[in-house]
Order: sequence, then C-alpha cells, then structure tokens
Amino acid sequence: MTETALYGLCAAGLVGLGLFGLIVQPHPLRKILAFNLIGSGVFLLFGVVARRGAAAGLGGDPVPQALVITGLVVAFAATALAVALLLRLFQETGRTTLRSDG
Amino acid sequence: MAFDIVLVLLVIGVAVWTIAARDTFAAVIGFVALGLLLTLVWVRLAAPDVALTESALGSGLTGGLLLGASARLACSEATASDEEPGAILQLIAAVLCALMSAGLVALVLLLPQPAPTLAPQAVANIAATGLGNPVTAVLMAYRAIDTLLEVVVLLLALVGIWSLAPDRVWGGLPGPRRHADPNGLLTFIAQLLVPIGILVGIYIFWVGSVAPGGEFQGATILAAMWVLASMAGLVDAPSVSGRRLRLMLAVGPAVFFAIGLTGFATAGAFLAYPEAHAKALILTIEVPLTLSIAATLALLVAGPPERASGR
Amino acid sequence: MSLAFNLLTVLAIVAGALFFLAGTVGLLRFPDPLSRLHALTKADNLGLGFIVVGLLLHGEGLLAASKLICVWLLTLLAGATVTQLIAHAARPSGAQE
Amino acid sequence: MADFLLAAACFVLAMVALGLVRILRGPGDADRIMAAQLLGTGGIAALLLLSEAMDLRAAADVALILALLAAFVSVAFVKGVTRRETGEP
Repeated sequence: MTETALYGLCAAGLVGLGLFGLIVQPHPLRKILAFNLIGSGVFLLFGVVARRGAAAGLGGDPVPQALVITGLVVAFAATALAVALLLRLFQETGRTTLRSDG
Repeated sequence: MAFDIVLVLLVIGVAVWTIAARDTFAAVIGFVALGLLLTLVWVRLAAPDVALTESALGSGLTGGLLLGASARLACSEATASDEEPGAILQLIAAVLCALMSAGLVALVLLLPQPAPTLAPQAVANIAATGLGNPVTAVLMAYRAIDTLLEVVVLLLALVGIWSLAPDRVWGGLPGPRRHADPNGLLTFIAQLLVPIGILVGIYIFWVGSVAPGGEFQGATILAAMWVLASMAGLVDAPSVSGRRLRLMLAVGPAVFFAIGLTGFATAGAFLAYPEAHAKALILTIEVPLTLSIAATLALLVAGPPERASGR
Repeated sequence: MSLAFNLLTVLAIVAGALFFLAGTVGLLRFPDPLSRLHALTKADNLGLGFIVVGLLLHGEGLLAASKLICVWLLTLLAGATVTQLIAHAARPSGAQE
Repeated sequence: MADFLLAAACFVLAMVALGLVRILRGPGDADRIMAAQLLGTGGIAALLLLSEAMDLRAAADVALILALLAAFVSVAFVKGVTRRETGEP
C-alpha cells in the first residue's frame, strides 16, 4: 500500500467517526464539531485524489487542491453561522436542546 | 512510511477523542489539535497551499470561534446529557458508520489507474495568467467564478449572523466590550504578536502569486490578529451599520465582479482576462478582495450585534 | 567539508530530538500542571532550536536560513509570553485539584 | 540524509503523541490548554524536518503560520477557561 492510500484510509475513518458523532452526540456544539470532522475527511479524500494526480512537475493536481481551499473557507462560514444560531437559541430559551417538546 | 503511519494513527486517535470526550471544551481542544495534525498531513500530500489554509482557518480561526462558543455554553451541558441515545441505537449507528467508512475505503483502493489529472493543462496555460503558483491560477483565473461565489457565500453567512440580533441591538456592536488592562499580560502579548502577524499575513498574501499562499490564507491571518487584539481589548468591534465597514466588506466582491464584467468587452467572456494585462488585473482584484475577506472572517468570529450602537 | 557539515547536522538534530524526549518525559512524570508546563515549554523550545541549527547547517540560501531563524524566534517569543498566560490560568484550577 | 530527517520527524511526532495523551487526559483544563503549545513546537519541528526531507520549501511558511496561530489559539484557550471559571457570559 502506498502512503497516499494510507491517508485515504485515514480520510474514510474521519468521515465515519464524524458521522457517528453527528448521530450520537446530543449537544448541538458537539454535532457542529462532528460535522467539521466529516468535512475534514472529505477534504482529505480530495487531497488523496490531488496527490494521485501529481504530474507535470507538480506535487499534486492543483484543481482539487483549490477546491479544498474553497471548501475550507465555506465550511468556516457555515460553522460560524451554526454557532451563532446555537448561541441565539441558548440566549432565547436557556437551553441548547433541539427537541421541540424538550 | 513509518512517519505516515504514526501521523495517521495520531489523527485517528485525536479524532476519536474529539467525538468521545465527555467535556465539550475538551472536545474542542481535541478538534484544534486535529487541525494542527492535518496541517502535517497536507504537507505530506504535497499540498502546502491547503496546509496554510488548514493551519490558519481550519485550526486557528475555527478553533477560536468554537472555544468561545463552548465557554459560553458551559452551563448547558447537563441539560443535553440526558438526551443521549440508548445503547442499541448507538450500536446501530456505529455499525452503519463503519459500513460507510468501509465503502469509502473500498473507493480509495479502487481509484482508477492511472489517476486522472488536470495538472498538465494547469501548467500548460499558466503563462497566460502571469502567475507562478498553479493553485492561485486555478482560484483566480481558471475557476474564478467559484472564488467570486465563495466570497458572496461568506458575505451571505455574515448577513445571516447579523440578522440573528435582537431588535433592541439591531445594527449595533458585536460581542461584549472588553477593556484592556494596560499592564496586563494579554495586552503585552497582543501588542507583541499583532504587528508581527499583520506582517506575516501580508507576506503570505503577497507571495501567493508565485509560491504557496494567497488571499484566503493572508486574510485569515489578518482576521485572527484582529480577533486577538479584540480579545485583549485593544480594539473594539465597529458598529455593523457603519458605512465605512459596509464599504470595506463589499469592495472586494464588487471589484471582482466589475472586472469580471469588463471581461466581456476585453476578452469575450465573463471573468476572462486579456492576456497582456492578466497579472495586473488579478492583482487589482486580489488586494481589495483580501481586505474584504479579512473583515468578513473577523466579523464572522465576532458574531451578531450584542450592544446598541452609541449614536 | 560537506561531510563535516552533515555530521554536525545529524548531531544537532539528534540533540534536538533528545530534548523533545526530555520534554515528554517531564510531561509524563511531573506531578502538577505548573511543572509540566515548565518541562514542556523549555525543553521543546530548546529542541526546536537544535533542530533549526541542524537544518541551518544543512540548508542552502540566505533567505531560507533567515526564515528558519524567524520561525524559531517567533516560537520563542510567542511561547514565552503565552506560557505566562497559561501559568496564570493554571494556578487557581491547580489549587482546586 | 532525507531518510534520517524523516526518521527524526517521526521521533518528534511520536514524542508529541505521547505528550498529547497525557495532556488530553487532564484532569483539569489547565493541562489541556498546553495542547496548542505542545503541538505548536513539536509540529513546527516536524514540519521543518519534513520541509527539508521532502524538499518542499513552502513548509517553512506553514511553520511560520503555525507558530503564530498556536499562540492565538492558546490565548483563546485561556480566555475560554477563565470565562468558564468566573461564569462571566
């Protein structure tokens, strides 16, 4: 197995772990963390694809790399919005539960 | 290879900690550590541009944001812990997630040989853009529309956050007012690091046209330095309804869009650059864009208005 | 000549690695947060210094060398000040333990 | 030489891993906020060694950012911990 494939396995593990956390963890902030973990795994898959596409004197295919940079920035924006929503929910109700009957 | 195995084990271990830690604050620290480790992974995957973004944005700024939020929500943990799903449900979820991972592993191992790549095309046309860094060329020239829309997404997220403000502080100032302690340690750290950080941010932005770096990485560092100064109480957040602030946020995307439109006249397509002036035009876009991105990122961390503006 | 430089590089990097080992041993063995902090920051920063020296001897180009030194100085500066801040934060919670 | 540098990076990373286990276990937040310092210094050392071993000059820039952002995150950690303890919103 090559090093690149090893990081592919790592990416798969991150996605699985993140998904598990998203389902199991009740606290919304933990869900945000878990969602970011899924994101990291997906970005890493892109990184593996980019590395495999190394050609023309470059260490990797620049197109997936640029996509990951775009993705990281958008993921940050989404995280910031989610955190703001959560803080507002807490401010309004004093709770962080997502259950409507809670 | 040994290095890669240690690194992957460490990444997976810290990821497990992030998911399984009891305390939310501890989990967030795990997440920040994970970001720092992923920076090493990106370097190993020969993607220094991504490594720069990951260390600055994925770990640094996201970490600061989540740490602040977890500290504010510290007293809410007890209410959430009794909602944890039962053991059977957890087991089912674990099995399903393991299946998902296994599917992805199969996918990684079955990727086509030889791998498809756009690297030769990216290199072949890079002379026309006047840039030396292929990743910047993708972001600013080949796929400029993605970058334009991404900046718009950032602005939309900021509008979304601002609209969460209660009526009485509408258009006010984000975050609590922090007062600087003139002899305090934090003041000293901020006074020491912020100027260095601004210099590094400008350097990373400037070097982006020929080497790894660029507007997003540079802007993130600038934003982080503003957040650091505001944590120390050296600067106060501006009123979100201020005209100068709004102008600063909009100037980058506006210049980008305007130059994109002139592409119809000069090069026959939206966001196309005439070959002779490509580098100058890209630079004209990048400078205001960096400013706008930095301001947007900093305000995304600052959150919705919490104080009415003084006027 | 280059053999001598290579030898020095190896020596410096091995010394740096040993300081990292010492830092980790201190981290694992010391009883309270403040002394753990002391072990971590002093030993690791020295280790990084040795590794930077080793790479300086090996590397080429004045620009790359000055960047390495900048990285080390920044780490020292940031580490020294931030450690103070952490120690302040560690004191009350250390007493509670 | 590259193999030696990679081995040294591997060793430093293993040390960081051991330290991280100790730090994340706690018991208090005081230990956990050292994580950024540990990963900052150790990560930078590993990065610089990697940059020489892989001949990837840009990794030095990454190290520069890592040094800066590790300090930033540490300040955010300390702010978070003190805010949690005093109960200030």
